Amino acid sequence: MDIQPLVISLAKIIIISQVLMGGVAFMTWVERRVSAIIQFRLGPNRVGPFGLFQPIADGIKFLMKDETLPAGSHRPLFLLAPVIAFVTALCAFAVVPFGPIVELFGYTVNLVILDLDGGMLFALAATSLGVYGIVCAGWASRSKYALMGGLRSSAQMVSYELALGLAAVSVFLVNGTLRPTEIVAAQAGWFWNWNVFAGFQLLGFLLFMIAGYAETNRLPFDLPEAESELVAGYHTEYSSMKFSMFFMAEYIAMMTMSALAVTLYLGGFHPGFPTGDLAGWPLWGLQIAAFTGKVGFFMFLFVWVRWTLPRFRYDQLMDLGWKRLFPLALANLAMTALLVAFDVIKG
Amino acid sequence: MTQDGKLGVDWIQTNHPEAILSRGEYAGQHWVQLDAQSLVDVCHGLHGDPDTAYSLLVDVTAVHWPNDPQPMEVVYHLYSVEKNDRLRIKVRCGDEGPVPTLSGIWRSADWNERETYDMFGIRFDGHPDLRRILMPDDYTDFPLRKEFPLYRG
Amino acid sequence: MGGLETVGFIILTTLALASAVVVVFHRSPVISALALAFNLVSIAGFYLLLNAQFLALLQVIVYAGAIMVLILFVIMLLSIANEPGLHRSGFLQTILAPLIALGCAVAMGLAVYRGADGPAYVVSSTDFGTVRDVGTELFSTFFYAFEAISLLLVVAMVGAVLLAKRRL
Amino acid sequence: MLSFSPISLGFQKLVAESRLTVVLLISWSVVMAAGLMFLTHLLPKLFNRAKVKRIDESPYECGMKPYRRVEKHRFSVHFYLVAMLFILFDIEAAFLFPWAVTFRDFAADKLFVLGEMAVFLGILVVGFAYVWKRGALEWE
Amino acid sequence: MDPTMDRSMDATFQRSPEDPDIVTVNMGPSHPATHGVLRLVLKLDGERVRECVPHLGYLHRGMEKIAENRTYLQFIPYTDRMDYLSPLAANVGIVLAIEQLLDLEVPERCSAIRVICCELARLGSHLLWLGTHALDLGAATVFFHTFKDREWHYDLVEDLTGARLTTSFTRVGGMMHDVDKKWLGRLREFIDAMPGRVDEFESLLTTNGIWLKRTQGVGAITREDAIAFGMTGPSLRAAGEPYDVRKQRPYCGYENYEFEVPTGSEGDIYDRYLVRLEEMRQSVRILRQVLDNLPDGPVNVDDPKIFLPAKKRVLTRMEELIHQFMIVTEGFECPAGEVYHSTEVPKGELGFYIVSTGERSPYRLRIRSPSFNNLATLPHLVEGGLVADVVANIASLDPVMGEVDR
Repeated sequence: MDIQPLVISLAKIIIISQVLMGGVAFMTWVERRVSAIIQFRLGPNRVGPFGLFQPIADGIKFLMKDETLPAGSHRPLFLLAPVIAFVTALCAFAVVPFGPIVELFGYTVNLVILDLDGGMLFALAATSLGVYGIVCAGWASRSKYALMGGLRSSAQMVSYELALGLAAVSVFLVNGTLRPTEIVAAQAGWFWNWNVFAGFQLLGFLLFMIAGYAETNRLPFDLPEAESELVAGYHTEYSSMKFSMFFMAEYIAMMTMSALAVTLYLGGFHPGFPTGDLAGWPLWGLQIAAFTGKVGFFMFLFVWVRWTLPRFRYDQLMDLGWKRLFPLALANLAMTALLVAFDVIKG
Repeated sequence: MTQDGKLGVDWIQTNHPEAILSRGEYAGQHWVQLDAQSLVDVCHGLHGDPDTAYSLLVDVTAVHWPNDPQPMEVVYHLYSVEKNDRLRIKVRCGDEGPVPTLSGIWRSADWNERETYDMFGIRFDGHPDLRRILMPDDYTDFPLRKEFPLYRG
Repeated sequence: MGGLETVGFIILTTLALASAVVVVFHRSPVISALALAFNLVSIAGFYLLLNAQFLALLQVIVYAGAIMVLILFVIMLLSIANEPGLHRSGFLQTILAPLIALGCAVAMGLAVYRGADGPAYVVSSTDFGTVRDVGTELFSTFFYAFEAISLLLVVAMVGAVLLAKRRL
Repeated sequence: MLSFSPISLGFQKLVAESRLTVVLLISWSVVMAAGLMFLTHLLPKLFNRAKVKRIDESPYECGMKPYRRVEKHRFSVHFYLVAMLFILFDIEAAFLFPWAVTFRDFAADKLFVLGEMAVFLGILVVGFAYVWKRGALEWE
Repeated sequence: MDPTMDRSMDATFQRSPEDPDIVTVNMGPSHPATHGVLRLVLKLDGERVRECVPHLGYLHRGMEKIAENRTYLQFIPYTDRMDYLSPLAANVGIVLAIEQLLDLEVPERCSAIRVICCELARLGSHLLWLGTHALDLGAATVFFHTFKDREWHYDLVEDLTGARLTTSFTRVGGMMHDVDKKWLGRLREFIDAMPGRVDEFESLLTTNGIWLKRTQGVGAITREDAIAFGMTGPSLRAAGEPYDVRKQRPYCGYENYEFEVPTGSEGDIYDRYLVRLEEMRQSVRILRQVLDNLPDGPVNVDDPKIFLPAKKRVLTRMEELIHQFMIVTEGFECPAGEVYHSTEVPKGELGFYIVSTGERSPYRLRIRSPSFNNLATLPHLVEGGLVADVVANIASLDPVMGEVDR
């Protein structure tokens, strides 16, 4: 059998996962530096230039921490939980196209790990499995704080998953496909071809972003780990790299959410203007840069919001999810369906 | 100099003269010592009568006079928000009380009486939840009594 | 390719059977539930093997991602581990469960036996198993079934609220 | 054994490729996660001399011994309701995906299919309204 | 005894039978949001708090007992450790009580400096309260903003007293030392900047939708209940009762300064927040008036039996040396009698009830702490509410455990 495509796939997987891990490390630095700027502080600036090596130092620290396993905890599940969270977060990113099909070293490489027909569903499925990591962590710790945090967190995640999925359905309706590469292809050219404009999806985009914030447990929806009441929620009992893996999963999920938003609404890797005669590596270099730039902007937004807003109360958060976002997403879908039916939105 | 508490003491003198055991004044602050039996009645009046309206029970505490026949002196500080007047009421009791609780009139008496019990061992009759508040539950001594040594050793 | 598919089939079968055994025999209900979730995911693998991508993904989203979460919630919320009597099965259960299992096995065996003689299902188009294929069928051929589903869902909704409200 | 009729080799290849990619993806992620878990298990053992004390391993309850074991507690039934509603609307969403994708394909019957979905969603919205009205969405 | 042994929990539960639907959570003493070592046992029915039982005493140091064995002067440093967020205010409180017992008048300049101490302490305390309150509701940035200014405030306190926390700046009949012009200039810089800073905090929170959702209508208490619970300070004023010791019974010449006593109407967390913010502005206003009209003249009373003589004279003259020796080693005698004197500290009414039998140390010294009484309302505020509001309520009451437990 032909082994070559598999080797290319494996190479893509390894490179992308490493880039994501690097992104996580970089984001922890960005988070701390940006929060420091917002708060008139300096932030990490000792380890390496501008403190850039701080994440490495943190990584080493995490690896060297003593391993504590709470007494009475369910060992296998306790150890499995961070793995589940980490793996599902990593898998969800696989369907995001970060560049076009390129010729590289004489091979044709599609710059997406998984070009599935139901690609968006794959991302949703991976996210929905991410709940298990949290539920298991909460339950296996055998601590009230962890269990309550885990329950809250998973209830929150499933609630916002609905709004997230429903908001995305409108995009599928506009583009008539679930395949991310096709969704991106439909948004080529000028930025007014992006779904957020051409597809009349501004509301959907906002809903998607809000639900995305809740889905990744970021402020103002960071209830599951609201340290003021539940100490640290489902990862109260976790330490060392096991804690860090939840942490990494959160950052990867943030990146996935940003990348999905960019893919669905903001033209994916298309820079937003016709690229004209550009071809070959300058073209896809530009496109990857555009993708990275857009995702980077949303990552910055995540950080900015976190250090600016207070946090919702749990009932308010559930209210927002079920009574605001969900009906709004339905209304948005109905509106989009009408626009598509009467050919206001062209396919 | 302000004459704090004169209003209250006079009110008691008019309405419950039999309850007053003694009265006094220092630095413009009047105090009155009441009979423990009539304490609740008098306080009801002081609290409810619009002429006095001592709506705020500022503090409850006690002083231990070990050589007296009635060694415990419970001290209440009242304040009338409307009249801007402070009144000090004292009640004498035996080593462990009892003194009737005032928590039915002022809810602030709840924790303050608990603290007084905790520190002096004075029991407050009718208190809803007379437990130790500052010291551990299994503590046996009453630290603010005079016989409690500062250094044990 | 056939060889690789067989290998995949064998691995998936092993995983599915092993997790099913854990579901039945593990003492802890939480582990059983998690094993069931794993079982459902491996069944999604079968769908993938059969080229039914969409079904596979839905299997994961709906069964593993939603229904098993509910079951886990119930187990964790109500701490069934401590409810006495839940580990003991009633008379009806001991009799009926094997019977139903046997019935299912016979029915499936029959289906396989009959199907073995007939022609294999011929995939009709390159679209087979994709979202588009499912959608086209669903919204034309199975129109009534589709509408009936919404009624079913509403009934379930009402039932859930009524049941929960009794405790609220 | 199982037999499939390949329609076009290209299609078959693509599908097989993506199926194997899924396997590769999951395996690699698990390998990475497991590797990290292993390292964090191994490294402290090699380098740290201090022993983990028993008190470190007690479940966190703000410095107190847990009053009752956590399994003895029952948590709010509301979580159950949320999960149940989530299932139902998740199934609804599962029907929306194929509908959204195929909507344009029914070129002539577009309005019919739109009506079809309107009825489907309409019934569900009635259900949702009922749920809302009954206060099942109030986080009491 | 095992320190984590939990007898009080059992005691709590004997009072109400177990119900498997009620989750019992122990919150504190080692919890990130209980502002020190407050411990609450919460019985939760889902997210609702059915019962809240505070357990105190983790910071109980027996100050009242200690006072009986110290001279009056020796007790001043202990007041630093009561409300450790505003030690200057407590310093002023204790000396005023002792001075009333002695019937001692201090010079005007001394009173003015004491007002500076009180208001500076109020600003510092409220800055910390605002930061931690916002942090408890997830707004971490406000915390850092207020702490930046609090650092400035601490620098001022350090320059004034030589210590950031253990200030012990007051003396009976005077102050540790006079303030100098340079420091007053720095203080003026601080108070000139403060109103703008307060506006900035407000712009971060006051109109923020999430902040309003978390605070408005939450933890409300009526004026009558607040008085019945013995609540004082900003929390009482937020409930609509303009009781402020500075206005009702002025001390240190507060009657000479113009300032308003802000009140709320709902008595909820939002009103407490607004009242404290306004208090910060009023503090600045008072400080400005003090700086503008700081009287000249001596700071300390001229009474060698009570106030330490100047160091230079101690080293050169016999009589002063003896006075110094007597005051330091044996203290001074107070006339037999009893006084209750209270001041308005940032948390509310801080009262000292001193019973003297004519000795060199008080026969009985009672500390009426505002935090203790304010905290007593906590079960009333949180029961029936949501568990997330417990933290918001604790933060809005602004208790300091050093003062609660004493």
